[in-house]
Amino acid sequence: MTLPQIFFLITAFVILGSALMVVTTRNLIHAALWLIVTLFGVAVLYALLNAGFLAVVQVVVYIGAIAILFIFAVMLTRKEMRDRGPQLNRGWWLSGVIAALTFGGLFWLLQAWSGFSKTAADFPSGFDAVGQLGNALVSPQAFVLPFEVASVLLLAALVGAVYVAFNRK
Amino acid sequence: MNFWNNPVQFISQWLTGVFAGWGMADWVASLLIQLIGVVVLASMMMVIDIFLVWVERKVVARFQDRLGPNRVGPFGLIQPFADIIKLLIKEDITPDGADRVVYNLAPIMSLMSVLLLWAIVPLAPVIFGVDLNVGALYIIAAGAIGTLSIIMAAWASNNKYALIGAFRQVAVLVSFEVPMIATLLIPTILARSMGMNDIVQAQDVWYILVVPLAAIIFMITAIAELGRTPFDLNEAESEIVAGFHIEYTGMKFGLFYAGELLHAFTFGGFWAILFLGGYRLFGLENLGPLVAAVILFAKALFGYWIIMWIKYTLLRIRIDHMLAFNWKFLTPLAFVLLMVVALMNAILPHNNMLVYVAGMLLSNILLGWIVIEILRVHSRRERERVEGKNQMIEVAHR
Amino acid sequence: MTTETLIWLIPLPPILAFFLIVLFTNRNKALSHSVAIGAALLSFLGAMYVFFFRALTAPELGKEPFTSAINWIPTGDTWLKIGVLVDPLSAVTLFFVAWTVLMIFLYSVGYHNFGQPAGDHDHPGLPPHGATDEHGHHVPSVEPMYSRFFAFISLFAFGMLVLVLSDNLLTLFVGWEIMGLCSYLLIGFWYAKPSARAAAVKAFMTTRIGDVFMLLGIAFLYSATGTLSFREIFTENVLRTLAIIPSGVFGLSAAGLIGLLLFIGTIGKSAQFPLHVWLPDAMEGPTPVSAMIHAATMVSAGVYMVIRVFPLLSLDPRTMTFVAFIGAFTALFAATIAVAQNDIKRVLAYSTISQLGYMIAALGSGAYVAAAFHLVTHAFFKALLFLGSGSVIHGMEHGVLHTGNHDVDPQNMFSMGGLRSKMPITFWTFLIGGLALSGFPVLTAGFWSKDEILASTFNGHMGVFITLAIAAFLTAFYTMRQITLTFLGEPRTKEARHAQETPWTMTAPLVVLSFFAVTFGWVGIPEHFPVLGGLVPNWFHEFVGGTLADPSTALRAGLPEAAPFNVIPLLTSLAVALGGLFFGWLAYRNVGSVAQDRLQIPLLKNKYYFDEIYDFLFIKPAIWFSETFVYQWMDKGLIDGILHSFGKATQAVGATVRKYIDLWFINQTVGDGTAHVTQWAGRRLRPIQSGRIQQYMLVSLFVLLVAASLIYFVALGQPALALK
Amino acid sequence: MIPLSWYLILSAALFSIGLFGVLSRKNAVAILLGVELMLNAVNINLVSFWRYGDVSMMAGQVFAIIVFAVAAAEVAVGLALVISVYRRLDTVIADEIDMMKW
Repeated sequence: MTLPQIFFLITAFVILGSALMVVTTRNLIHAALWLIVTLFGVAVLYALLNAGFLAVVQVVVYIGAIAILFIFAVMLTRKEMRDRGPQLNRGWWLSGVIAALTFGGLFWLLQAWSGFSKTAADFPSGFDAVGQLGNALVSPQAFVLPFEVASVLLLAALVGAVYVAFNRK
Repeated sequence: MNFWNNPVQFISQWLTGVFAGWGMADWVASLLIQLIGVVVLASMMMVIDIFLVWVERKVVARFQDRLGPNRVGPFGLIQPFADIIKLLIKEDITPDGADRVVYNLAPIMSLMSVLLLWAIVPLAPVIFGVDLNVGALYIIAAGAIGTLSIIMAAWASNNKYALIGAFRQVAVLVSFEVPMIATLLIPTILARSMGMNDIVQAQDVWYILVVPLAAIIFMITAIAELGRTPFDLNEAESEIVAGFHIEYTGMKFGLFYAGELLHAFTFGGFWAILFLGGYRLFGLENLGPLVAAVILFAKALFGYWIIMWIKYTLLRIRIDHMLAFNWKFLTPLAFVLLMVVALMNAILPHNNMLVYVAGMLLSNILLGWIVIEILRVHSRRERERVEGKNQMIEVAHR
Repeated sequence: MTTETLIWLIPLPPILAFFLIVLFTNRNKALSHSVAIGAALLSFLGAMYVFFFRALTAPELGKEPFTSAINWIPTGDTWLKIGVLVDPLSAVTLFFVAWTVLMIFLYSVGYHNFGQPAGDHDHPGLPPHGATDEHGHHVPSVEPMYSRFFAFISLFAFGMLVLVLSDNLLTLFVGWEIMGLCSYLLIGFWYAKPSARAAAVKAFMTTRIGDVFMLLGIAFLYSATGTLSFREIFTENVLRTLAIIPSGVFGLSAAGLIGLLLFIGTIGKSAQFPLHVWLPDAMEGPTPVSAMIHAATMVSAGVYMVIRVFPLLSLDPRTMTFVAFIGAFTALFAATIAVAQNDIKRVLAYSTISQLGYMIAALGSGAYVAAAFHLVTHAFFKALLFLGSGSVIHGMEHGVLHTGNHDVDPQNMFSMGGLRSKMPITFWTFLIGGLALSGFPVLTAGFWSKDEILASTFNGHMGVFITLAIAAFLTAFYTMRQITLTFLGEPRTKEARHAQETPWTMTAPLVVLSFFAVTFGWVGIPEHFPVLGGLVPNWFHEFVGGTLADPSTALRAGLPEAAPFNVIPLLTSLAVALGGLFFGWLAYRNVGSVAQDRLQIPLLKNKYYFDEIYDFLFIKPAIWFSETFVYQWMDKGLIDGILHSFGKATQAVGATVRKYIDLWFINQTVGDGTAHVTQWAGRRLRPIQSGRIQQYMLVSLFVLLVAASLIYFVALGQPALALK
Repeated sequence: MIPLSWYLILSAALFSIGLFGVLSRKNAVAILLGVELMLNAVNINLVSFWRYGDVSMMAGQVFAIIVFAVAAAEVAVGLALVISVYRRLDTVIADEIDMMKW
């Protein structure tokens, strides 16, 4: 039981717990806040995986933008501050079953895979992951096209969102 | 390895020795030392924060042609402590209908988001929390948490004014983050790294001389991020009583207040690091890490002073003007500047420093001039349009 | 720079100016006219240099003219060459073209009121109506389309220079057509005036008629000789062969037919008898345009062309006779009309026609040198007269603006009178021009050229001689009438009383041109002339006469040596000139109004009803043909009828197909049947679609799981293979 | 060290939880929250495969970033839709938004 493992377990616990709160809590604002906790945990995981850049981007994009958007949406789409009544469908148990089945199936598939419990070669020292990532994103041999497509997609989404939510009055 | 050359290293080795003497597993020891470091840094910042209260009050007094605190202690130096005591002994109210947990969490997060920033500040070549290789982004990330704290506070205190203030603040933050990121990328391009320490090391010539426009834009966005005048709509007293912290009293409010002050100081510091050469001052930093730290603090205070200067000189801007200013002016300008700098950086020779700096500076000045010209033409057209309208109105009235 | 290069460069500045103005400077009036005039000045300088320092100093220019040619269009194995040619003829033409063009450019600046405020309610396409300046005075307003005008005349100048300098019929024709276009554009310059539009179209159409024949002539010439270059055509054997080949039309020889066709082009261009109708109407254009078209360039282009192809023309006596007849007739006929016109510019227009008739007649009777001489002198004094009349009109418009009574036509001579004192410069220059036109003895250039024509027609072509003499008398008469009505006597209207002198940009050209109108005659004094003869050598005759000094002399009918001196033509010309002038003054010295003018004969006033005749002969039938015959009968009746019958047949077929196949089988059985089935199925399946997204997801996921597991276990067999 | 399996199981669990949220939540916004969870699960997988595979191959991180972009776009559009639906139908309960049925 080494230090990283302890870290991992704590983070994993936080992630799963907060995720459960996200899907179960009645108060939607709380759900959004729990989501933030989850996202933060995921960021920590990235840090554990030596993907510092992704960790920071996770915080910037998810917490800084998406989560706040959620809170806004929740605030804008409610008649009173409190949420009364159950927040789950009548058939929630069925979906629970389905989710459980999915998890089971995934687990079963994974454990059947040979590389399931491999461990990482330790991180090469002086390996500039960020620089590599940057090159990969903009070098024509690598991923410049998907990157550009993603940016176009973002633009389209931006325009579309403005158009859809625009209040014609 | 003596104390004066590398205090942090020195102390940490000494502590490692001590803990080892206590028979501690060394990973525990290292963890402990890390924690100690964090605590020390954070508490140091808070202590500085206390004095910032005094600084702020003195400076604003000078700006407003007053004396400022001068009763308690020499030059009123003890005044902040008196303030703190006052805040501590005030009643700590939590309104009903407030969301208790979130309500109490918000101020802490607000101060936390500021303290987080100091993790990547290089006080000296060898004194820094962590030399993060994505420091520039980290600044934005911490800012995001600040935003979050404001929303939490506003929502939790279940108050319309607070909510409005939060909405405004969030609108401002989310929109002004864009040009801020763009300007953060400019020193990154010049220094070929996002790490704060590298950026400082790369500044043989202060970047404010290389890319003055970027410095200006960063300062503006920083002020917007701080929510200070002229961008202080989140707590515009005359409109929404105190904005998001309307319901807070006592030390919770104190935390917000301290957070704001420290935030300003911190951004002064980042401004200094990104554009004023951080802890570097004509080789003085080589005298020793502590000197370097002092230099950095001096520069940070200078930036802080500029922020205060603007705050106590200008008036508040209307929200729509502000957003228009950001989206229609600042953001395009920032992106154009980013492109220009990248282009010049590719074109100019790196071996000849003089030519490089001169080229950059000229391109900046040229760009600024063009922008001002465009603004002039545009504003003239606007004026004519408005006048024309007024004339028509007059005609209609006749 | 060799002379040839310079010659190549001469036409260039105006076209450059045209494009510059059209593309760039058209917003800025001052810049535009600076560009145009600068270009004109450049061409002028080039032309003068070539004329004085090259053409005059060259020995035997007639034999070795400056010429240079380049390949243009590959025609099979040979090339169609284009090039420049400066022989004595083109040299003198170049001389007067350069002068007049420059003067006219300069004049236009003043004429279009440069520097005056923009009009109160002017708009493009209409003549400026005048503006109100800050003192509330009515002042002339600047032309709205100022730059456009300069662009057009630049293009015009380019066309003329190309025509003059070209060494072959093709480029000559190109310049010719460019000028045709420009005259259309410039006559219709004030396109918002219906009359101007009509005049432009008329001019264009009429000249086109001539041009078509001319093109035919060129084509014939090319097919007959395989070249269009003058130097190559006017060689002995080529001409001889042309003279021999029968053309198969009217029993004319090829040369005769070609000459005839080309000459018809000239008839159109220089407004000879049947096709003269466009020229008077062309007066709708701004005055500089009139001067440009009717004096300096376009009409002279026709004559110039005839002189160019003179060797060809002179090969067939019948053609020559035809030419002579047309010329002489036109001269007389136009002169008679001119007598009865009241519009100052129309008078000049008709006099132009008759003067051109003079030249054509001279050519017809073989005296091409005399024709060239008259061409040059006439260019000068006619340009002078037109510009002078423009100046008069301008002065009158001043008066009109002053009184504000816009019913007064500032071009009507009967509303003028007594302008002598009001506009002295204009008066004196106009007087000089008028005297030159009427061939006032000895002093004026017109006298010498006209005298030479008369002299050269006197022996051999008596009929022509007499006709021309009468025409000369009439010329002098209506000129004096014009001068008297315009300048002498007392002002007939308040406007005339308030007329005033025009700016220097307009008067300076007048002065310059009047100088030439006087002096240019002295270069062509025949040596046997009493007293004056031999004081100055008959330079013009030798110089231009040298043009055709090539071996094929033997072939030509009209020989270029000066006509033997004879006293009768001299006396005649003296008599007609002085007599005409005297009677003109006598008849009109105190005519107060149109009523008292005894020469307002309807027949003459209506120009022998030519427009009406053409209307009846050509236009009406053309309209009938297109409207009634082609449109009503052929198009609607015949063609549409056929088409409609097709349509009906198709409809019938379609109807049957629809009824028996489409409706019954496809629609009812197949179409509706499937639809019913689908509907039935849909009604059964409808409840599945609850519209609740999460239900859909549930179901689809469930199916996915089941399907996946099925695939995994059944299709892939043992799981071990799955992810290995 | 941490074996890859831990990450995979964690992401699988997170995915399932998100799925549960998506399927069972009433509120449309909450459904979107679930979607975010699922996306994060996917990202964890991508990054961990990058880390545990050949580090010099950046595909994992790049795809993670693209997933970020997609997530941002999806949230923007999704929330815009929710808001406009709320404007028109005055509800954000997914089951009540069933105009698309027969």
